[in-house]
Amino acid sequence: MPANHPLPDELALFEQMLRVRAYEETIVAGSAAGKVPGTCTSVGQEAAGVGVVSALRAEDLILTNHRSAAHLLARGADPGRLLAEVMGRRDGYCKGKSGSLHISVKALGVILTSTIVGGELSLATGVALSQKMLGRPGIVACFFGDGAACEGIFHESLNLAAVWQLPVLYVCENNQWQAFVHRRETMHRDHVSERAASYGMEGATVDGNDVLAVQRAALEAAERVRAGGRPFLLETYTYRSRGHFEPDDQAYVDAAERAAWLARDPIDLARRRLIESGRLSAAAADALERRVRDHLAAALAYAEASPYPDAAEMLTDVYA
Amino acid sequence: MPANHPLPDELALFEQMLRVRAYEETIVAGSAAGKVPGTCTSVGQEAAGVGVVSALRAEDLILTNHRSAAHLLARGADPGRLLAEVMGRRDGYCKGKSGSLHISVKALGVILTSTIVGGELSLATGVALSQKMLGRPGIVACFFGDGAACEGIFHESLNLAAVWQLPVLYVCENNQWQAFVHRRETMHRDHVSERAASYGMEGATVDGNDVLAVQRAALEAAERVRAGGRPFLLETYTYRSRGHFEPDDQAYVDAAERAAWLARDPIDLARRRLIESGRLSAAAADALERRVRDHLAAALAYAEASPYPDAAEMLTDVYA
Amino acid sequence: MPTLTPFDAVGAALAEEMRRDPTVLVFGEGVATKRQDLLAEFGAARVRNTPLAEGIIAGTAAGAAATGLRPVIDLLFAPFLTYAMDALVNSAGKLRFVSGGQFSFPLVTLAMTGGGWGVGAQHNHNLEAWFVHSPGLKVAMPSTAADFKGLLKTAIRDENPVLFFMDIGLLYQPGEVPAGEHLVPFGQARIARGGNDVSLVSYGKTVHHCLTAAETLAQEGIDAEVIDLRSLKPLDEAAILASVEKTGRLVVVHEAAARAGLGAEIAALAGEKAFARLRAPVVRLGGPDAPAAASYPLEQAFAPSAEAIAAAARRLCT
Amino acid sequence: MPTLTPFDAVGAALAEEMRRDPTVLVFGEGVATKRQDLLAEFGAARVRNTPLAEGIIAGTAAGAAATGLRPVIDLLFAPFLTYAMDALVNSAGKLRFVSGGQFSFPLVTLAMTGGGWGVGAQHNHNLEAWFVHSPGLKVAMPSTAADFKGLLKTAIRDENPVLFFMDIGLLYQPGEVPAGEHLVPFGQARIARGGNDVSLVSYGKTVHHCLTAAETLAQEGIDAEVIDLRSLKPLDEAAILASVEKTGRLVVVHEAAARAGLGAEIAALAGEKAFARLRAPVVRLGGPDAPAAASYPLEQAFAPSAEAIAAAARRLCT
Ligand SMILES: Cc1ncc(C[n+]2csc(CCOP(=O)(O)OP(=O)(O)O)c2C)c(N)n1
Ligand SMILES: Cc1ncc(C[n+]2csc(CCOP(=O)(O)OP(=O)(O)O)c2C)c(N)n1
Ligand SMILES: [Mg+2]
Ligand SMILES: [Mg+2]
Repeated sequence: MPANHPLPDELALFEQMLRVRAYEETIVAGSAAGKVPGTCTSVGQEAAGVGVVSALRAEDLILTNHRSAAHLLARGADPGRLLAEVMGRRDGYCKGKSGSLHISVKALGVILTSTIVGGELSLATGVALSQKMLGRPGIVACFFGDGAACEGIFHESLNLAAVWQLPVLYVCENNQWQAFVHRRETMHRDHVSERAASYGMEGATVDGNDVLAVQRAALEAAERVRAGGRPFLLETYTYRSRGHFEPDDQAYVDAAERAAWLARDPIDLARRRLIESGRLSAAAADALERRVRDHLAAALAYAEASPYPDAAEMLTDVYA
Repeated sequence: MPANHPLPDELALFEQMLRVRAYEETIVAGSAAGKVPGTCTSVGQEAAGVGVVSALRAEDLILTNHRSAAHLLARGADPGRLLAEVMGRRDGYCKGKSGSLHISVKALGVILTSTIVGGELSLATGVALSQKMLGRPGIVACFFGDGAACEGIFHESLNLAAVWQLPVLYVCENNQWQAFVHRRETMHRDHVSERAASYGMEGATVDGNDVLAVQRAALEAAERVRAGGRPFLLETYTYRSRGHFEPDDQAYVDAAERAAWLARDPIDLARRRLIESGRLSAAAADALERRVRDHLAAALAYAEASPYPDAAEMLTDVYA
Repeated sequence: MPTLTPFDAVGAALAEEMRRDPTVLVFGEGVATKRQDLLAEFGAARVRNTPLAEGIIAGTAAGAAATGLRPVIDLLFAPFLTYAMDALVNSAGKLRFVSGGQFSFPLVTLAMTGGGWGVGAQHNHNLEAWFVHSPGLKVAMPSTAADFKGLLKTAIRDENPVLFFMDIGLLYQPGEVPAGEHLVPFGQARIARGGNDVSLVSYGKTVHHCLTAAETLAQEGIDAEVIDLRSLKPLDEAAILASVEKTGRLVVVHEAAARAGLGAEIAALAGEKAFARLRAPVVRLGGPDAPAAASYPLEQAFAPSAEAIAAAARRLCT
Repeated sequence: MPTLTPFDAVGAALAEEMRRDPTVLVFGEGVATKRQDLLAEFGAARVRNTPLAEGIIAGTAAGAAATGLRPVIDLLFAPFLTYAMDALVNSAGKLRFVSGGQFSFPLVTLAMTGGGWGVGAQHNHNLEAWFVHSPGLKVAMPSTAADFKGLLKTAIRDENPVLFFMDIGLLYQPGEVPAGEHLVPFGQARIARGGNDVSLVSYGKTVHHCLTAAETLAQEGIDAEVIDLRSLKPLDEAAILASVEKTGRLVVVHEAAARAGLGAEIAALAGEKAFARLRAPVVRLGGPDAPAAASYPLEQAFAPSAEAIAAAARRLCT
């Protein structure tokens, strides 16, 4: 289990976000070169993912969705093994059986990446039930998108967690898009967190591009879940910068909306703040970025060196 | 199509409620005698059902759930053909193929009785889409229970109706119970109508045992749907007096809760009010009740005389 | 041996397993109301009513199973499984494989199936073949009170997701049930009646129809073997093939629709692996390719009758 | 003849039918974004994006179909159908019967299936057999660009709910497609290649694997007939049986899991109705009873290869 406490500070968060960005860019480049399968990248949502995960404790458990890189990396997953999994190689966290879209890492408390939209909401209540009934200390963080909030299972999951008083921190990364459909075409309200009240649950929305604000909001929300043994719905309001799935020309995206959000890139914001506050020089920031990139290059080499599983492997792990 | 306008007045509503009660008691007695299959009766919910249906127009369409007798009868369905259907006989509205739980009557605009909890919510949006796209005047009334409001399809249906601006009058008969589970075990809020806001929809709750109040609330709600072309969530707060399914000893029901609600029986309330206002004498009320009962006895005889369908019938109507 | 209805045999299996293993729990719509004895003994944390929401009931079971509990869920009637297919098929059935073996999913889903109550097509629909066709799941369907208990205990101890189908027509008919530890392993069919001339392979209620048919046939000098599959996945191929090797004739019987039903799988198996021994066409008897009738007498006609089974077997033998 | 990808053939079929019949409309998650040409021609009322909610997409289609519209819905990948099973099976499939014929349900559900993108088990799962086993539904799965168009047009005009499965591996491979009115009826298989020695019966992508196998076999003096089923429900029993009557040998091939798959139905049919003519065991080739692999090269191995088909046919013929 990773020791997520003491709490990662602004600099540590910045580095984590850089790592997520570098990881995604590695996939983007590899995918353009035909070496890596395309995925749903978390570019633009690094603060939302890293900020919340930084507020969790080692004993907490995570379920997430197809846009999970920030959660996995912030949790301490090794980029090399992640890339190996994305590429369906034997050294991936799931022996290459998941591919990019369903990665779990039991040792890190990552129970599920669901590529069925809503799958993470479906299982989260049960994971929390285990925590509660087996007397384990950790809470359950369940990450999902604004699109998933339209699925019936969202309703069923939140209602059950409220009624059974399960320790779930629901985190909706509202990134304005649901594949090729804008959020506005699918719901009348701007904020998913407003739905919490329907279930007698507390909810809040935070600027998902400000990593410190996210961390703060998540700490507070997690504390309420921990103390009250009750669910909480936190919405991180953010933006999916690179489109749905690599490659995506985003021809369908409103250019003004996109430009406005890109101007609030979470990594730029953090970097600027660190430099303005004097905690980091521009040169040191550049150096850090280079170091992270080098690390990722090594990770990619590791993944590429990993063989595909044997065909026979495809018939194992079906039954326990 | 029945002419539901001019609006049924207090006396007409009383008579309709008597008919529903007599119909259900016919089934209860027949079921105890082994002649009629047990069903989910609407005893105790006559005002909720009759009141709303009385506020609809002939061109409006209805979808309902397993507890549908009040809706069907108030809409003008013939008790004899209904009983024949409940008993699986050839002269039932569905040729005996539905049985008690899925009765539809196209000629009366009753599109569906769903015995899948939530099935009526699932189809209502589509029926309303037809009304809207084909330029038909009628709105769609969709009746469902507090239990159905826990199903994911409730969430999906209301959200879609709101986003697509579909003319659906959602009517939740909150009768406190969901088969053998009390509403309190399944939701934190007392009122399902509070959930309307989540979808950017209007909602309201009305005393479901006061037939005039229900009619008034339904008229207003239907008017908003009609005028705005937007959905509305009306909750009729009421009670399921006879248990879930015949027979049901209700051993699991809190006696005080039940007694309190029985003291507010909707038919007693209406009768008392009619007599107190001088619109009806006790003797006339008794005579009316007898007439309704006699009518039901004839209906039962009709149903019993109807033969079972041929076995060959069971292979027809599968495909169009 | 004590006599119990299958409904009570299920209760006994649940009670014994909950006593044995504190991680076993049961939940569903009305379970706590319906099984007051379990509630009294094991308390409200382990015997739970749920909201009316099959999707999250099954999803919760999957999540709990992956992390240390052994849930049994009651989804009532088989058609209601349609609301829980994602959790059962995409999650419980696939996530062990997809995780590379990191998680397992020991959960049991109870569902009533078959005709008997005259409640029509949205309550009566036999769906077991769907789950046999889906990876990572196991499927059981008992025909005797003893097997209701013994198979359910096995299901609860299994590390994998099990669909446990309960034939409504059998659920309240008492039968002998061994007290205490009684485990019926998966993948082992039961020879309900030995015979040499024709194999009648079935499961659930129609096993009894096969036995009745076998008696009729015996009076005509035809010696039918009746095989009760009990677990549909894993399937006891060896027992089926051994019987067909012996008799050379096969009638497969179930209440579910014949078209693309489990009978097709069994007929195909025999046609592939016992081809040389088959002396006559393999006959499938199953429900019609139509929604179930509501009228009680017509509903009964959905399941192949003893007469129809005897007639089919007779044709093969003459 | 113009050349189109199946994706565009589907677009052409939609456009033609929407032009012909103003009650046809199409909706789904991203349909309006993905089919900009349809949106431009027919407007936002008839080409709709939806919220991410498969259950209500399918339910809305059922309700609309019952009351005068002819919806086509796009549920994307077959595993997502698990969220829509109630609407498709309990409503669209049963409510005509249950209503005694008062309503009909002319709706088409599009779903992509099969391997080809390496996206793993929650996107790649072939479920067509579930729907063949369910009453009141029809099921189509084309293998050529022309049939994508012709079968879809037929599906849209059908008065019943149709599941229309689109093999991902074929969707972007161009083929000849007749312009304008081109209707392929349901229930009529296509003889993709005539032959006398062995029948290869298949649908979707593996039809092409069968054709490749047939070429290999031809060089060895084995004359294989390849049958492309095209519609799985109704099934062209006559074509299958006629071919088996002629060849006496049958290999059934599909990418879906072999266990309780459609191949079992076809093998059972042959074993029942062409028993006397069968000269060898009926062989089924299908996917393994396991979730689909994500690794691209391994995913490819899920569908029976031309080599495996040829080997199976060879064994039967020698
Ligand atoms: C049940 C299901 N339906 C549809 C899809 C296809 N799909 C994958 S991601 C996605 C959009 C999800 O939107 P959201 O939940 O907002 O997450 P985001 O991609 O924006 O992070 C869709 C439609 C799916 N994977 N699962
Ligand atoms: C999908 C589904 N799940 C469960 C059932 C079994 N069932 C029938 S009615 C009922 C309770 C419904 O409660 P509610 O919606 O409040 O309606 P009420 O019976 O109170 O009128 C249940 C659980 C069902 N018919 N369908
Ligand atoms: Mg989103
Ligand atoms: Mg209720």
